[in-house]
Amino acid sequence: MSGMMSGARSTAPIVRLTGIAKRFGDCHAVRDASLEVAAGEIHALVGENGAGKSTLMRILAGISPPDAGTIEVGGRDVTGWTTAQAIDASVGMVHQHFMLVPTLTIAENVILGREPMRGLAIDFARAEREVTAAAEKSGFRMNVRQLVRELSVGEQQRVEILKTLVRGARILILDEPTAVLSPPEVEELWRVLRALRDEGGTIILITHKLDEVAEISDTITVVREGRTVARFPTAGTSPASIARAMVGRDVVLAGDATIARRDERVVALAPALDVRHLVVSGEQRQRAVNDVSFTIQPREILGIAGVEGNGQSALIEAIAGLRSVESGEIFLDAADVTSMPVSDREERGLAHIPEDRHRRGLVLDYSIADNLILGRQRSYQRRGGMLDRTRILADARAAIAVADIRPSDPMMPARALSGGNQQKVVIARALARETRVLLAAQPTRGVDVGAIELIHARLRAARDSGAAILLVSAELSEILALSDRVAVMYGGRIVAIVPRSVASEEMLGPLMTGASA
Amino acid sequence: MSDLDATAMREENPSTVSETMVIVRSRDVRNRVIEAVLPPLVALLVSIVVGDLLILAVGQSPGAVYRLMLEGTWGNAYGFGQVLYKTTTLICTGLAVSVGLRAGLFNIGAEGQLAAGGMAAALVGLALPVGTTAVIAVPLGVLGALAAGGAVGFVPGALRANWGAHEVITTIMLNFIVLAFLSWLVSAHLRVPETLHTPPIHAGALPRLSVLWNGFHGSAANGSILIELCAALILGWYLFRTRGGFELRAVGLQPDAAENAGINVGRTWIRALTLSGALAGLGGINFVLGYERYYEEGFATGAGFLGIAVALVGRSNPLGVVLAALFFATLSQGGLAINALVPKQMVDALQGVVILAMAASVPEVRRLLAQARGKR
Amino acid sequence: HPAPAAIAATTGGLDVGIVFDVGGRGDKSFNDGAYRGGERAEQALGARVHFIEPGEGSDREAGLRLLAAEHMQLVMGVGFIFTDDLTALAKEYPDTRFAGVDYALALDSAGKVIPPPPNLAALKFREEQGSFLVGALAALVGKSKKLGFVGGMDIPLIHKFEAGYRAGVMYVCPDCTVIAQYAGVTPEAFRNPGRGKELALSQYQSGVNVIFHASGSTGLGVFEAARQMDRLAIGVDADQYAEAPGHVLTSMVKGVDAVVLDQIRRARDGSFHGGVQEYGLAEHGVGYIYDEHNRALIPDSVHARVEEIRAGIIAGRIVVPAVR
Amino acid sequence: MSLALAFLAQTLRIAVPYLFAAAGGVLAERAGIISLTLEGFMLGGAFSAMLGSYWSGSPWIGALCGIAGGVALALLHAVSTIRFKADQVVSGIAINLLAVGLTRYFLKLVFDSSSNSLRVAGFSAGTSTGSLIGGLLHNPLIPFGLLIIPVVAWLLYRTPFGLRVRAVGEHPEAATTVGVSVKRVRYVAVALSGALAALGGAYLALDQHQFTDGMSAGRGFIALAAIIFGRWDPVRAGIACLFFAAAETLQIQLQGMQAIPSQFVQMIPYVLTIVALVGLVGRAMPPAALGRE
Ligand SMILES: Nc1ncnc2c1ncn2[C@@H]1O[C@H](COP(=O)(O)OP(=O)(O)OP(=O)(O)O)[C@@H](O)[C@H]1O
Ligand SMILES: Nc1ncnc2c1ncn2[C@@H]1O[C@H](COP(=O)(O)OP(=O)(O)OP(=O)(O)O)[C@@H](O)[C@H]1O
Ligand SMILES: [Mg+2]
Ligand SMILES: [Mg+2]
Repeated sequence: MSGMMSGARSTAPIVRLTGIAKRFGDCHAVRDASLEVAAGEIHALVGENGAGKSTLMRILAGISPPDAGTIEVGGRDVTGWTTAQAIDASVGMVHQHFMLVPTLTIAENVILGREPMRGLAIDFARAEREVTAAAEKSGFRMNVRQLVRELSVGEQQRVEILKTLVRGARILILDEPTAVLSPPEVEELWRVLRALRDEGGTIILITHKLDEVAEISDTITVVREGRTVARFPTAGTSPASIARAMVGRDVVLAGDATIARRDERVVALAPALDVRHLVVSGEQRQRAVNDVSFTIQPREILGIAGVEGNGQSALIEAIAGLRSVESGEIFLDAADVTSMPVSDREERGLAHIPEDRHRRGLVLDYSIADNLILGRQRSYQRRGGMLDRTRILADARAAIAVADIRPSDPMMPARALSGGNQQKVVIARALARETRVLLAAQPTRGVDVGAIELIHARLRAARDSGAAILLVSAELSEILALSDRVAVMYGGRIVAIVPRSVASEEMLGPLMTGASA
Repeated sequence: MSDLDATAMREENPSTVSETMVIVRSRDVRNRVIEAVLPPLVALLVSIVVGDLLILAVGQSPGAVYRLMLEGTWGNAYGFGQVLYKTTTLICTGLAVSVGLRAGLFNIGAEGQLAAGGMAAALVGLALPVGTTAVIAVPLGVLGALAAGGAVGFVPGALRANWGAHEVITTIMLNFIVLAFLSWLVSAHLRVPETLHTPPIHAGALPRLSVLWNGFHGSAANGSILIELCAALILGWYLFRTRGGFELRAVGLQPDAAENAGINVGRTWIRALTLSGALAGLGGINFVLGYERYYEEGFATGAGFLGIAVALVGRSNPLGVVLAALFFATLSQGGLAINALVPKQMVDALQGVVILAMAASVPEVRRLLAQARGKR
Repeated sequence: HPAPAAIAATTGGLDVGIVFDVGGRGDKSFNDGAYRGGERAEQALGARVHFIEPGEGSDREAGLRLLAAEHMQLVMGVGFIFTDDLTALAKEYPDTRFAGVDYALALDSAGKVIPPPPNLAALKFREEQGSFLVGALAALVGKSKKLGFVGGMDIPLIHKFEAGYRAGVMYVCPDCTVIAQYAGVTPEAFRNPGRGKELALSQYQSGVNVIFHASGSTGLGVFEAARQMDRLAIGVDADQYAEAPGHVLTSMVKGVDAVVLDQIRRARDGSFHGGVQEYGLAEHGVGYIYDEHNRALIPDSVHARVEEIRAGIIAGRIVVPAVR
Repeated sequence: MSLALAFLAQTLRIAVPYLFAAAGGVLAERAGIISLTLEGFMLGGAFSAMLGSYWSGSPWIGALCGIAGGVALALLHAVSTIRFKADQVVSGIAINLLAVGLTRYFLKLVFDSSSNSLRVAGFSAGTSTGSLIGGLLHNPLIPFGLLIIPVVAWLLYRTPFGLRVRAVGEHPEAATTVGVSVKRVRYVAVALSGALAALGGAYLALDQHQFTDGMSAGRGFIALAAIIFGRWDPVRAGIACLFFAAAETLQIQLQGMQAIPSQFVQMIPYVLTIVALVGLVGRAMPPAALGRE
């Protein structure tokens, strides 16, 4: 298999994984993966959802032991080491899902596991001093006494990186670090990573964003179905060719502006969704949504760009009926739904793709079929309260076929699906009945390119068949690819609404970080 | 502590496996059977070993003790009747706790609800004219028991839905309150001098099972077991076949997702705890309409707590609850049978051992099966 | 027929079955009294006594039934809680002798006592009479106008103790007050010594010098409080002097052991008869302890006065109320 | 002693077992293990403390044995939930039943009694004058009980172990990734909860100089209520314990007056709890990983 790998570099690799395999029950997460990373490089690891990237890196970081294969770091065989040993050997990992304790402060999170002591107690003064110093050294500004749950996602990520740096990480693994960042934050991250590399650090980066791969990395390794199938230097490759190596076929990339866009029409229809002076209180901040007004026409997608934590979630939840409104009104097809329960809004054609599919989107222990009818169970009710199981299964089979949900067994519990397929279930359900207004929050988060393609196509189709869509996404490229108009949300307010034709990354980026238009 | 509840029950089989038309591979069937059968066997084995130790500690022969236990429970009609009688109450409290767990709520108040149900059945019986036929009196008593238990269950439901007051605390507190209130009712209004019970009911009540078969003669087993079995069937149907059950389980498994789907979570909690209370209350007819024909203070003691064990061992599944109730009733009656050789307190300890072994072996067996599956 | 589960078959001799109340053996109270009575019968009369400790409600009947089916010469239930079970079984087994300690008499609609079946001896103690005596004693010794009472579960049976005690206090000291408190309203109230101790401590601290308890194991906490505060307490059912030597003024004893022995003897002699049998002061069924242990606590004059009252009750000159 | 002082002293005495159990329970719950077991730990602690004192004649050795008994039950719970991944609620119920059964069984075996042990050496040996300080120092476990809350708060908020407990109960994966052994932290936390709750039980037994069947009488559940009431913070939970104890004292004091039926007086602490829960506390947020692996 090493034949697949391109010739070794002149310098000895600082990380060498050979023939790694890892199984979870029936699932061969990693079958036969080998990886060589040179010291002082930024090495990108790419592959479809479920290819085994995260698992492979978790093995390298000592979080779980491999079933087979060897791990060498700095020429030393460290197969089967523990997290603590990995940390001691300067291997640090920033996880796809942040490994931060939200109820602890920044300082507490950073020192967890190696607390400075004074007598029997923790020396908090010293801890705070040291963490602050380390943060400043990396160019992060933060109040280390702040609770992590009060931080924005970007800030949380900085804490994650800080955690590894304070532990002296020289080999830093980042698992999809940019999925939740705004463009300026991404730039900031690249700055930190490059600085680290320039000091001799080694970085392994997992990402689904191929333009990023092209921008930042030195070397690329492609993972497919648990195997490392290709490795090549970044210079001279294109996102399209990387995508081909990942999926094994050509893919239409969302970032490409080549997508056929429909005409910019002057629409004079009555708005399907009309939000007026909406104020919603948040958990921490007093006003998560502060005097927000906008309308969306049928057959229109309004994309809301913005860094996470600026009120998008509260806005969507308020419109969906999951959060109470302080003041202002919400009209659905001219009917005031401001204080209607969720079910009545759904009756009127409101559908919701929630941002957190595990918590809000799915009942993980229900089957795919049951998840597909969740919310519409009334329409499957026969006399006497019985559910019509035959019809539920038949409809589920149809929906599974249309949405390309894999595996296609409708009785499979949703828990057993990969994240991408879970998202397909959520979207299939949202679009299953006639939709007047669709709220789509982060519809492709953490989903691979193939699935993104499919999800985008479905959203466009829904729009074209008459739905008004409110799209919230942290991916600016996604907003730009789908929206007819783009709004930017910052600090609970909508700071700008512009037609797609005038919107660009350069224009929106500063707005997202609070710079006035 | 909201996870007392949510995690308490994970649905193992996605709804209505029976209706799936999926081609189930025979290996899966075998594994499912192993998963269902092995843990109880392990639990039995462990409890037998612990039981042996306890028996040997008093210098008796385990074989003799176990034989005696079997003879006193399943070995003769009377003992079996007693087992059935105890099963009946446990089915109800077990079902009650199960409904709560399915909705993600932990009802520790089954004892108070059971007592309230019994009192209501007695009050209905006392209010009816002497000699009212059972055909009228029993349904009315059943309704009374359901209503009273449901009312007691409603309170923590409403407190949780409207004020976020955690049901574990409120149900524990309500137990004390309800029992005190019932004690006041008896002592201030209904007491028969020098006793702890109300006057006997002279309206019709449930026949003892000895009417059907003489062998049960003298045992407390009575017609209410049929009512409770019906309740279990109806509950199973409700939970797994109806829209209401679909919503209730969704709320229990993932309240946020249920809310997102337009299900009113608070109302579902209220519905679930009211139903839970009603089921526990229904258990009151076993003692009041079926056995002694009066309400007696303390008749419910311990049944609520054991109901939790029954629900958990029965995996919150109505059929499982019936079997678990039968098992715990057998243990309890067995304690009486072996009293001459070994202190009956032994079975109290064994109940704990069984539950512990069961709780530990279920995930362990599942893990080992998954491991074995991977090896292939 | 009920199965012969736990009892070996018997041939000839005197076989007696006794089913205990919930507290069971070792309650240092009337279950132990019944046990002692049974033991004495084994020694003195050569009886074979089978004891059963039931668990929950339906076990009581089951236990009695087990014994009845074994053709015991006498089946006894210890505690008022057995009343209905005994009545039913006595009718079902007319050839078996039954006895119920603390048997509760039922009244018909006209308020008249319904007599128990002829093969059932309803053994009743006049606890209020004994309580009256210890109440008088407490008031005479107490050096305080406040007297205390700690009950277990708040139920009529315990009210009987309270009523007699209260009347006894008032008889010798009309301007005294009795603070009566109960540990709870569930059967747990009979085995919560922690609660008993706190109740007693608060009574002692409010100026009470003597507390009479009728609360099962809960009363053990009362004795602890008496030790701690160096005050006096009065035991119940059995002589509880040993629980807190020097602090137990006396005990209101019920002669459960004597009565059990007596019934077993009658069963052997053939002089057993059903019906209500009351054991008051006159029958030595109840009484109070006055012996070498507590003599120092009770002045002779007080002892004489109490004996005088006792004679008055036996003679009917003093009528003791049984309800509050 | 003045009425107010008597009230205070009684409240503190009644609070001691609650404080021990709640202090232990907070540790276990913050580490993610549900403390439905406190009742069983208390009962087991009471019994083994009595047994230790009975055999050794020393209440101090009794208290140590009490701790050992509580830790033994706690380790059983820990092994079943952590090693075998048993459902924590199921295992907790089982531990409680086991504690009831084993104490009854051995009570019968050792003392041939279904109700009580013999009298053993305990702490409140002599007589006390009844002054507040005297009354509270009378039994050394009382000052211990009052001190345990600050100690646990210090442990939880100031020491590495406490930091790890808080992390493990909130986000175990995060703790794992920085090399903290979730299992080890949880084992220790549960064992500590067993030790502390058992001390609460030991207080009951050694204060009474004997063991009585079921003598914990639901106090473990009240302690759990206090933990939830105190939103999983040791100091607030301690205050909640005092609140419950005060309500119970009030109930005892009011009962002497006989104005209302005693049943209604008995309800007071429980009604107050519900009222306070509805009115004051609002929605409680448990540790995020409570009850989960
Ligand atoms: N209980 C389970 N039973 C079977 N498989 C499971 C179970 N839990 C997780 N899995 C496996 O884990 C995967 C889901 O994990 P995860 O959400 O991380 O997927 P992913 O591959 O990372 O996809 P995405 O990036 O879209 O989230 C599924 O592919 C599924 O096979
Ligand atoms: N804890 C687990 N239990 C069961 N299966 C798992 C587990 N973790 C990972 N897997 C399985 O391993 C496969 C690889 O998962 P992994 O998270 O490594 O994929 P990935 O390449 O990181 O995907 P993504 O790009 O979606 O993050 C998944 O499809 C999943 O089925
Ligand atoms: Mg991944
Ligand atoms: Mg993923």
